[in-house]
Amino acid sequence: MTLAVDAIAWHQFFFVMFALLTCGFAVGVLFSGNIVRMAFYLVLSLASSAGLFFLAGAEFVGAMQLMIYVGGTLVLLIFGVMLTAQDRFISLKTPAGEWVLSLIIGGTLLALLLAAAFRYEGWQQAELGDTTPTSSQADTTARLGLSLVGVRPDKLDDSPRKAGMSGYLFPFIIVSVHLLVVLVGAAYMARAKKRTTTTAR
Amino acid sequence: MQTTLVDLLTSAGLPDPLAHVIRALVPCVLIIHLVAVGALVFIWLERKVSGRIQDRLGPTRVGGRFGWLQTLADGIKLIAKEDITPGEADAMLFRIAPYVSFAASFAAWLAMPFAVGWSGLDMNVAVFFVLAVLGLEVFGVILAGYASGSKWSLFGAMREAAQVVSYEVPLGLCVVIPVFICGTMNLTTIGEMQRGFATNWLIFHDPFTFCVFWVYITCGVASVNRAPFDLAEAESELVAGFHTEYSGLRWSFFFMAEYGSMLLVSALAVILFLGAWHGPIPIFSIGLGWTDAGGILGYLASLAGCANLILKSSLGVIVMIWVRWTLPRLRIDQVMTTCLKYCVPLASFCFLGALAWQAWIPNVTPASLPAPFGIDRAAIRESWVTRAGGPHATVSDAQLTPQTASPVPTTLATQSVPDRNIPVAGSTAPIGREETP
Amino acid sequence: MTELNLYETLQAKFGDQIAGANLEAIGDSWIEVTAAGLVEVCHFLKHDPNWQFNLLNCITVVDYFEPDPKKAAKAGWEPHLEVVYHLSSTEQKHEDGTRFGVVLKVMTPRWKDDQEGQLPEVPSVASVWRTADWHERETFDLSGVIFTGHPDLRRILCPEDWEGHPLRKDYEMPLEYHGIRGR
Amino acid sequence: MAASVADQRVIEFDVRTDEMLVNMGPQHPSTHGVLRLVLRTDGEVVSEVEPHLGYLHRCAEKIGENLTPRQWVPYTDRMDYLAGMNMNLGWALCVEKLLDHNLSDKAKHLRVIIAEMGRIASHLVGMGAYGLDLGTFSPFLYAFREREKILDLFEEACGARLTYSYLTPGGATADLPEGWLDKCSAFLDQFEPVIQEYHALLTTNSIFIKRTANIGVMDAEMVTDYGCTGPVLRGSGVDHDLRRDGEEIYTEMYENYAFEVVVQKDGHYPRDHTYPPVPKEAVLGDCWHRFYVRMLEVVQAIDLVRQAIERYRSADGDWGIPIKLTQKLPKGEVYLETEAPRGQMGFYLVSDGNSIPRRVRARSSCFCNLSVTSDVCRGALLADVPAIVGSLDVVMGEIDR
Repeated sequence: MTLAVDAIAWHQFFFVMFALLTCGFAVGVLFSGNIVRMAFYLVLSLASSAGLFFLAGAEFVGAMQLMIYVGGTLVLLIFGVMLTAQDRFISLKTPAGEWVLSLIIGGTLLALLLAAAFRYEGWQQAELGDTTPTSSQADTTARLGLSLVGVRPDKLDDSPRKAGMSGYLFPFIIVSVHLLVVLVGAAYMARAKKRTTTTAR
Repeated sequence: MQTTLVDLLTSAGLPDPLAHVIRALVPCVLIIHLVAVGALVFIWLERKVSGRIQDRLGPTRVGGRFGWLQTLADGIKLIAKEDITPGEADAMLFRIAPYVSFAASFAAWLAMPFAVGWSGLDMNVAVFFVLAVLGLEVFGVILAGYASGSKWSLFGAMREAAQVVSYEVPLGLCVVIPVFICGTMNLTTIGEMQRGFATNWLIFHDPFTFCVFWVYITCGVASVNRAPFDLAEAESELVAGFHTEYSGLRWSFFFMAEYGSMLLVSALAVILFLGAWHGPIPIFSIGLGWTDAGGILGYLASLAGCANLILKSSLGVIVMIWVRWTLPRLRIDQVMTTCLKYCVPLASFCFLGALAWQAWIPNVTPASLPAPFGIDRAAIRESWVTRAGGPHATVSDAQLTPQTASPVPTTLATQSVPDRNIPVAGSTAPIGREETP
Repeated sequence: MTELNLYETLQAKFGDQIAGANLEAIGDSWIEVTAAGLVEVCHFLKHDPNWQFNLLNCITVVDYFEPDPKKAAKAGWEPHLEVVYHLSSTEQKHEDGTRFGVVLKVMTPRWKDDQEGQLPEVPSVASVWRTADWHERETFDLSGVIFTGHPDLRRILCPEDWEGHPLRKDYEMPLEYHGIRGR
Repeated sequence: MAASVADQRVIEFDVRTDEMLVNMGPQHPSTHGVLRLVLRTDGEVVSEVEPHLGYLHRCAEKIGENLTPRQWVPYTDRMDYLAGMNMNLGWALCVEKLLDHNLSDKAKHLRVIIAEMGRIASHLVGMGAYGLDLGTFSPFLYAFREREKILDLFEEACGARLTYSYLTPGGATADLPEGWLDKCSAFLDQFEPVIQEYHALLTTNSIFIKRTANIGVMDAEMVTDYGCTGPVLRGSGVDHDLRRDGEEIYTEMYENYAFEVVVQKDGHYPRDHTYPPVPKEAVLGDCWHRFYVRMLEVVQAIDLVRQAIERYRSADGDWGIPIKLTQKLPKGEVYLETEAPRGQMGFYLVSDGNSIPRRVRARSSCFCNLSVTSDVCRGALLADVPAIVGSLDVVMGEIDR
């Protein structure tokens, strides 16, 4: 007694589910009025995109997305929202004129992306067959770690002298120093200005 | 070729998708049981231990001699209680918050191994995944505090968020040390590396890991909001912090999330530092030699390992309960200073120390004992550099990944863990993706 | 160091501000001070090196009033209020080490220039002892004496919108208060 | 897509943190009673504290103007309901001073035993409740375990566990039953080592020291200026204890008893017992010192009770027959203060010749002790406010009368 459809393509099923969730909540961010709900929809949208990464077998990037985006940036975002919202549920109304403008810009951008996507032949005939999940045991982390440290594991068979050199160490360092400067700047601007404490009586 | 659970089911005539669903459900149900029953047991245990500490008995009457059904009775009461949503609350967020908190604390269990192969998903980045998901739990608390609409819960939520976010830094630092000592983030490998006598445990590996174990315990207790760091529900100041407005089942979800993550933090401590599923004396692996014999004996050895791990993490939870009922609470700024002025510097100092120790005094553990996998740590480290450096890698990729000693597919053997071929030591397998059968 | 030479020093220093004393009474003897000179006397008693009354123990108002006229006739005093200040010192003690305290009294009429409802006024000593702040608020609240110069004179024990001053002899319990039946 | 917030100017560049009026409602009913603190805070730092009183106001003084002194005794032990015996003692001595009624030695020693046992019980509650305010629950239960034993002893003596009305003007309502003294000294012997446990639990606990040392510091001048008395006064180094420098009629009860006032004089406390040393962070006059003075007073009370028990056994005379219910009071007024556990409890009795007094006034020690909070808590952190108010050890029954 086998069901009519013999095998549900699990890979496709979860892919579509996560994709729908991500886009759905992203649109939710646009349309919801309450600022805290916006932040929460953003959390769910990014979390489901992390799900996409896990589905694709890239666990390291998925965990990275969870930790840095959802666990870090959005916690700060929600902190910011809670600290500055004057009356708790500040609701932002976007006037009609700006809806039209945004639709136009968004529409053109979408069209551009779609056109570019479908010109790439690799996707033209995505055959349904390949449903076996990529093995999650490929040691994604070792190679990533090495390339971050400056050794290029995928360029090992180059000429011996240059074998595996010119990793991503330099850009990685530049980005982290840049982030440090930004953080110090933000902390400096947000420092509590000395307010004269109001003497009670 | 191992017969996986799915083949078992399909051969029994189940349609293929249903078999997959059941195979996916088995680990989830087991983990839910662990967290739910764990919470049930630990709530009862907390009342008993705190009773003993305060020179009284704790629950004695409900359901038998030691009142062990007390928590079940509380659970039923909580389910029967009315779930009130306060008037000023933002209804949707108010309802979602406890589930976010519980989901985060439960999802982290997915990557926790209980014995070799006995884990929801034997991920290569298990430690990183657990830390990432642990960070999500703070969302449930922030949303709860914010959506309850009352000034007090907002205070509780702000304090809690500040504390948990700031304690993730030292927690991350402490967890990195066992990771780079074992050379991998895969919890099963880390567990297997501590096979053998207790001296092989990572806590005794070098003085820095010993000191970092205690820093980890402090940060773990703080990031789970227990004991001297439980600012969020400081009764004397903020009534009950973020979950003041909750009642009934929603409140019990927060409670379960707390006990779930409490057990999680202590289980992580056990796996990383206290020889995960290995007893102090290796009866099964060396004494009886069951772990490597397949079949029922291997299964029993894994069962004993699982019991070992659960026992050790319960001891960790008991210590947390014991600390909670003896120490007064710290002020919020004292909590922050302990984190930034004591935990972070100490953790980073131990990090450097362990790094130096690892570089100059490798392989201190007695060589006589069979190192895990027949490869000792030094070999693993060289493989990193040599393999990356040139083609003549001695140790192939596949060997790096943990071998499942017991070939028999245990119920928990996950399909997603591919059937690793066990290459003869020393044979060089081609680099890149190993061939799946 | 006894009440006697304290009374003499006060009279010498303040003359007519001290309106009399009763040093042989059963129980405690007291010194009567006029309302006008109260603050200086208190300031002197607190800051003078050989008296140093730095503890104001308590401020009380005793209401001398007899509701039914028969007893009022033979009571021997006509209706008035007495504001009583008990002072003591942590430094100065009697020779045998026992507590050296002094009682100051200020006599005021029951109502300000005898109109019913006008509360009598006494200068506030909150500037001398900060504990007087709450004591005077309580006395105002329960016995109805206005302390002029008090930083924040409002009721402390009874609710803000309570009428009447309960410890007055002619006080009538209100019939109801916010719907709660009084009598 | 610029979202237009109501009015751009509202959110200035410097994010203005507006102050919140936060209402720290009634603390644990069992410990502080119905005390309401209105705090003005901007998050963590408290800029203004305003205690609101009167929730437990029963106007005992108005009732006192219609009852004879002996009938008013039950009202006194409902003022500081954690130390009922000491309240009764204060009122009894006040009436006896007016009547000039002197007691036999036996009655005086009985009163010392009962008063000091009441002090131990009251300080135990103070210690346990202070642990609760700082977040630890166990010391509260340890304290109440010992206090229950004292309440059992009191129940044997006068039949009540909280509102005793035992020490009445003229003596006491009944003599101590047979074997009571042996039970009492047995209790003291087993209680003394337990105090070391409390020191380990709280006094020398590093987190307790972090939460209390150098917090809510009050110098001697401020303490006397606000009229604070008792452990709060002695915690700031003022050497003043009414058992030694009180009224004549009160200090003769403690005549030739060997006891030293518990106050830190030039750096250290009277040291004839093994006490934990003062931590270096603790400043004289902070919460830690007030707590420490209470703990040392418990030990001092144990010594006093032991001496009183021997004297009571060898003393002669009756245990003090109470005065007649409608005893005629002479015309005159009297004010007497006694050293209650929480401070100096004063009673002022004005009588004009008949058996019902003209005015009865109870001066509450906690009333003045609490009045200091708005000055001490200005600028403190939110979590310090319960630590400071807890160290003042106030009981609302006595404040509101």
